Amino acid sequence: MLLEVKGLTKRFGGLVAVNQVGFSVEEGKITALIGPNGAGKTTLFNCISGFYQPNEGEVLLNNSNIIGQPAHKILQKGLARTFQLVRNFEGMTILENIMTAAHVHSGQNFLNSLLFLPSVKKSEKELKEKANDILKFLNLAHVADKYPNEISYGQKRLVEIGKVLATDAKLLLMDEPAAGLNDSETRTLVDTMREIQKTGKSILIVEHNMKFIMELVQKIVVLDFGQKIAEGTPEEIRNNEKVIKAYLGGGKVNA
Amino acid sequence: MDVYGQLLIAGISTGSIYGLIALAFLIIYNSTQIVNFAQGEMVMVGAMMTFFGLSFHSFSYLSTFFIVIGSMIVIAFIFQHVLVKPLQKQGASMFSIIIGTIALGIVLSEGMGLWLGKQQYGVPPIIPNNPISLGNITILPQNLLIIIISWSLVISIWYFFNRTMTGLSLRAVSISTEGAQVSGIKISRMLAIGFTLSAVVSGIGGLLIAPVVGASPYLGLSIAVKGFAAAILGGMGNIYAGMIGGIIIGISESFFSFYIPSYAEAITFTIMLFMLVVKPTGLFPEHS
Amino acid sequence: NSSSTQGSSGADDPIKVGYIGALSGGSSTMGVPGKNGIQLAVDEINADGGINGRQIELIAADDKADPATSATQAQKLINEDEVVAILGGPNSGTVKANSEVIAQYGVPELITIAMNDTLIDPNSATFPTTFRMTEDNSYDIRALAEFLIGEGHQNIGVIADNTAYGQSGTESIKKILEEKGLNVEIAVDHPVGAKDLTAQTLKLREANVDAVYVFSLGPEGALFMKTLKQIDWKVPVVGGRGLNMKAFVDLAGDAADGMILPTVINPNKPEAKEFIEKYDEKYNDDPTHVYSSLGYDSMYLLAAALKKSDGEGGDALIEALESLKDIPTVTGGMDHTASFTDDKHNAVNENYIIFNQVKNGAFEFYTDEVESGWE
Amino acid sequence: MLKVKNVSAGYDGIDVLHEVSLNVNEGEIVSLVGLNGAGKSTLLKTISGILPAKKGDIYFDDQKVTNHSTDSLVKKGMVHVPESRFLFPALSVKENLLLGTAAKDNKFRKLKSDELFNFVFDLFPVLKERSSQRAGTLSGGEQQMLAIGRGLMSNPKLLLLDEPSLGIAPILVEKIFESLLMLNKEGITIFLVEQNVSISLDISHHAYVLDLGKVIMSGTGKEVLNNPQTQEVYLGGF
Amino acid sequence: MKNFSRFNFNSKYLLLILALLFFFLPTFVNSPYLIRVIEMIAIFSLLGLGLNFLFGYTGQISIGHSAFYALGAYTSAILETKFAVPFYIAWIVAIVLTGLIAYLVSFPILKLKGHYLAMATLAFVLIVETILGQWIPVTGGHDGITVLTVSLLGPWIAQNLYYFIIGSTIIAIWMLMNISKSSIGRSHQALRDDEDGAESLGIPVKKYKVNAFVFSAMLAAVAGIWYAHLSMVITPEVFSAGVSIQLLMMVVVGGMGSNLGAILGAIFIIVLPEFLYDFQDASMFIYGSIVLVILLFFPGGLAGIFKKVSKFLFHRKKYSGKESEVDVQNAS
Ligand SMILES: Nc1ncnc2c1ncn2[C@@H]1O[C@H](COP(=O)(O)OP(=O)(O)OP(=O)(O)O)[C@@H](O)[C@H]1O
Ligand SMILES: Nc1ncnc2c1ncn2[C@@H]1O[C@H](COP(=O)(O)OP(=O)(O)OP(=O)(O)O)[C@@H](O)[C@H]1O
Ligand SMILES: CC(C)C[C@H](N)C(=O)O
Ligand SMILES: [Mg+2]
Ligand SMILES: [Mg+2]
Repeated sequence: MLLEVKGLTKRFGGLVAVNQVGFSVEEGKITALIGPNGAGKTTLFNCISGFYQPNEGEVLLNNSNIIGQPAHKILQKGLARTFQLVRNFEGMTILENIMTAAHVHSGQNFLNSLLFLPSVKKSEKELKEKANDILKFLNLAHVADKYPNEISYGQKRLVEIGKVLATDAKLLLMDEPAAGLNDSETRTLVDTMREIQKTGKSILIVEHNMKFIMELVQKIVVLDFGQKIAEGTPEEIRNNEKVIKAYLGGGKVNA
Repeated sequence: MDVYGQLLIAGISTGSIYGLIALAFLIIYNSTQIVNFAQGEMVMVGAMMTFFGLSFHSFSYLSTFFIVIGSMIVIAFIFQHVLVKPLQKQGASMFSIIIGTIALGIVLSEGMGLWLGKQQYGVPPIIPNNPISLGNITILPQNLLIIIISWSLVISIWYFFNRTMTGLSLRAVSISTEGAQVSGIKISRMLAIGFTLSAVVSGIGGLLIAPVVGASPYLGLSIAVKGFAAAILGGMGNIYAGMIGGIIIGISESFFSFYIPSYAEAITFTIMLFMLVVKPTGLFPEHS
Repeated sequence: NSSSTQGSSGADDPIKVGYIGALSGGSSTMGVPGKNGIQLAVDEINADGGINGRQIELIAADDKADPATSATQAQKLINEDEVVAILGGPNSGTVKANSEVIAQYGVPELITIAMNDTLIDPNSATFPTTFRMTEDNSYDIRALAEFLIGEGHQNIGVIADNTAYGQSGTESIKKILEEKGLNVEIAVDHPVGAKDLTAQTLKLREANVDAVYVFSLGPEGALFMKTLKQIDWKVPVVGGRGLNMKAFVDLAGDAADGMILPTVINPNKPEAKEFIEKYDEKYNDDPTHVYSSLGYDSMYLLAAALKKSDGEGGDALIEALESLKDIPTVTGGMDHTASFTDDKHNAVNENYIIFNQVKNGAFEFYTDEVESGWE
Repeated sequence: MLKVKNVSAGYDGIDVLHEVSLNVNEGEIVSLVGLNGAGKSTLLKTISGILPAKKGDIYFDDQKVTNHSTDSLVKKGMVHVPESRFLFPALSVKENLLLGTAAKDNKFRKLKSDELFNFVFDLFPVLKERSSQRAGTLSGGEQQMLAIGRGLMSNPKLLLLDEPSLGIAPILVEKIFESLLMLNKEGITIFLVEQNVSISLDISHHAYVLDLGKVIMSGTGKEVLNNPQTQEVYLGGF
Repeated sequence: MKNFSRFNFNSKYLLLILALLFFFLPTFVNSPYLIRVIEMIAIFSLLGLGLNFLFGYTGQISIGHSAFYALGAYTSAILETKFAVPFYIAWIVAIVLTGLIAYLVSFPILKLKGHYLAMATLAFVLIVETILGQWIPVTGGHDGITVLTVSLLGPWIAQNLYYFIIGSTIIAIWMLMNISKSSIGRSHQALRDDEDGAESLGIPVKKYKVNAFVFSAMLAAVAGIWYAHLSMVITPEVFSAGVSIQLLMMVVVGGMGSNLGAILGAIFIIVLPEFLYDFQDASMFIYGSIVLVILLFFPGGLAGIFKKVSKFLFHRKKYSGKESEVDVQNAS
């Protein structure tokens, strides 16, 4: 099992945002985490990726507990996440944003950069190539030299994905990657995600766009009021009464 | 025992001065997110105008008060329209604006020095300055006045910021100008209110301390440092916090000055550093 | 090494003299009147035919009371402007920084106002060419020590600011008073710009001293006097030179009444009176006339030496300075004259200090019968 | 009620909108659809005065309001709920909502709530529960609700909504659109940008399609929805 | 983004030319004053480069930089004059010790952000200033320490201190130039823009901040060593909080985030006052006004002006081409 979450609990004062949640993500699969607004999905992501300290529970990445480790360490171990609200480095071009995301494994450090050793020069070239490849893959090559505030919201979301790809992480946690995309764009994103999956990555997605989820994922975990209320294949979830009542509603939206 | 009481009173009255300066910092900060490093110079302008009114022209206290308030309104206008607005328009970073306020501070004190001279001037007290005794402890009327006025200002401005629509709008503008815009808040007007209020409070600060420490074009820096420290120690997000920070600093300084005067300031700053490490956004965190 | 290239150029060129002092910032209260006093003297000397026919040109540089700037300015005055001598300003710290540079070039420096004891040492390797118009802190302190003994005080407390002025003053007070058999019971200090001195005052009171020696500048000095009044402690107080500011009496009001403090200008002396009138007519920015008169005297002293060296700088001027004898001054007692020798680089002689007493919020002449001077 | 005539606008010398014209009649729900980057948000920002129009004119209630300040437009009854929400993260939910009423009268009046609160709380009960929580700590969907709620607090005549369903759970999206219909019935005119075209066009009286800054199609909601081109571009694949 | 100009020496050749120019300057110009001014500019450049890296690049404000300047100066001076430590050892100890103190201080202090960090660093320099002024047996109090450069360093080194100062400044520029074109440089900018975002991409934010803090403190220590031996007397005033504020102003006026800007800022702060003497009393007033004008009308600071001018001079065709393009757009 690539990722295992066990008995995870996170409280904010009196509010239990995540309550004894456990589930797992299999290697090479795309798993979805869904649930009503405020169900605790983002909070769960924050606990897994090291941004929050959960009050209870374990998170096992490749069978080792990563709770208590700082976020950058967790990324270096192979788990990357995107943010629900896009956050880019405003002072850099899109290309540089992606290059920065690829920095961790570049082998550059303070000392060798100070002296600009040949290894740094070489790594810079590699970073640039890698970033350009990713931009091409995401159809963003034409905005490479723009600054984040100059591109549209949808493009920003793609840049977010580009960044986690650049980190070389094996497991990608994505918070609402399809938000703000229209159906055809979502369709393209499905293809993109499948491509990503093919490169051997595993993905855990939070998303409210049910067409996207049902089409794409192999397994769904449903949260409500911080608790897991269901887990299963898209087919099972689609027909789960509890889930329909709490989350999916009459189905008009997911036509 | 009366020594401690006396030290306490002294700490509270200097602390109230720091608190008053902190209040001026916090008003601007809570309506624009700007930390005004020219705050000390604004106080200086208040003090120099007090000297100008009372000693230069022998006006009455009332007319001097209006001269001070009038000049502070002018300064607020300059501050907003000549400095902050153009800088914000060009998308300048927070840091550039801070440096801008520092430069404005230089211009204010040097300009004042060119106009009224670079001397240190004495300014007569507002009320007859015969000490009042409370048991074994004595206090100067001027200091009592400082305490009373600065505390009333803090309380009324706190009320304004937290209990009126305009006050809430001011805070909203500082948090997000875009948000304020779409909420229908008239931003330029809010800024004008914030800048003017802060400048007027600084001016009153200058008016109050001039009889204690005199007026000089260069008195700004030292007073601003303490006022800023008070605001930071209290927490920048709360209008009243600076006064509490100021009192803590004042009392600490007062007591350590008694035991180890050479290091009193350094010890006070060290205590503040420790408090900050424990509470990184001040004693009363930005948003409780 | 380059002293031979300094000074003497064409016979008609003006003789350049530099002044380095604080013309902006807090210390400009002293630095600007100092400069104006010098300028007044320069104008008079020039109107009078200058130095053996040559005019004097004063080049003033602002060091903002910053030692680093001061040193750079010294370099500029010497290398670019080629001044023959430099008049030093009011801050001991900056004078210290610039005199090391100046001495390297063998240019004489004549300090106008700064008082630190360690600034003058004709036998030192680092600043053998530094002279001073005014006397040092110790000179003032000796005078006040005699006064305190005369009044029958034994246990003395000291309050001083924590600058170079206050700190070295405190050291000297301790040394001299002990030498004279007095007892410095306690010394406290405070930062410049302090808003409250209650703690320091209480501390002095707890120590049960007979008299207090204040070595701070005007505003804090006044704050101290007001605090004394507030806690109703009637202790005799004497003060240092730095209290000679209008701000002191203005702020202290009647709280400072009775206090004794040293000054350098005696209003009963005709020369002083004349200077005061001339100065106020032209500048009127130095109510106590301490700093302007020191600048004025310094320039006359330098002019006397320049006349001897015939406008020549370097060693000739140093020699000329060291042989100045009995030059009359507007500062100092009734018939005070100044002189240098090769191991006395402080110009003043006995009979320099005058005591003022504060009365009704003003400085009033107290006595010029002051026992004082060098050991 | 709202007329946009030949408006061009953009950023830093680059035009995003090219001579866009459209109409929103009183009492209608009008949708604007288009691909990412087409300029929909830019158009809304230009209408509400956040972004200057470089050319063309905008009329609101038959008054020319081109480049009027946002606050004056809010006062006139035009409220924009932007894509990026622009909440006040450091303020409480309640304070955020109160600020929605800032334009109404800005005297130094005391803060107090009124019946509008109840309206918003009925629509989004969770906001009532969280009324003293800081907006910045709300979940994504809760923030979206708050942004819409704040917009409603000023009792607008015309509501400009930029992707109200963004980040909202399906069950709630339905509820929001039901409420929009209800608001519309109560007389509020709505100009809507929405990616979820199947549902938005369904409730719209009128719709425009924007592509590369130009209006390329318009018609009733149903017409646009059923247009084969729309089907392909916006609903393709599902 | 417009707020942070990132104009840099874009070629090592320019740097090389600069280096050669300054190395041979003393052979052509025989003006000790000019040399001293250049030395002071170089010292302030070292301070500015370090601070700019911390502040313009990493976004960590420091109003306490002169404390490290002081630590370098005092440590070397105390070791050399009071303990007769050979200068080369004293210098190394001064730099390492300053780095160590910066390291220790950075842990609690860098937890703070923005204005809180500003106050903490300001408090730090005020504390250091007090200690320098009050710990008389070691620091000499306000009388300071006299450094007899010639006898401590030997006449040859003392005579050629200029080359040491210029050499170290050139090396510092070169290093920072390297940093700014490497991934490390970008990562520092990233954490400036969004700490959580950077952290989530595996950038050890805390460690990088500490690195930047320590490195810039060490550069300040080098500047302090040079200052002590150049001026031959050090007192607490030289390193006061006011100097820290000036340094900050220098970086912003020069052009935040730009190494070139740090140097132009140093030139500005040292040279401008020299030109303002004629205005005497009004010189500081004019100085403050000029700073305001630069901030208001030249957002990229001096580096921005420099860049524009050089673009105009050297790439005239390209530049005017672009310009007209924009004009057409605006007119349409
Ligand atoms: N720092 C905090 N303090 C208090 N409450 C919080 C905090 N952070 C989150 N919450 C609350 O915890 C609950 C879970 O939030 P979370 O962001 O995890 O929801 P979510 O499932 O991601 O919802 P959405 O789909 O709307 O993004 C929400 O009700 C939210 O208001
Ligand atoms: N602040 C800005 N500065 C420069 N260009 C911008 C800015 N904001 C948006 N743009 C550009 O304007 C174009 C239109 O953007 P806009 O946000 O209006 O699109 P949209 O139709 O709302 O797209 P989406 O569906 O992704 O929200 C995009 O190409 C974008 O790159
Ligand atoms: C008070 C002044 C006459 C003395 C001067 N401040 C000094 O440093 O010596
Ligand atoms: Mg969420
Ligand atoms: Mg949009």
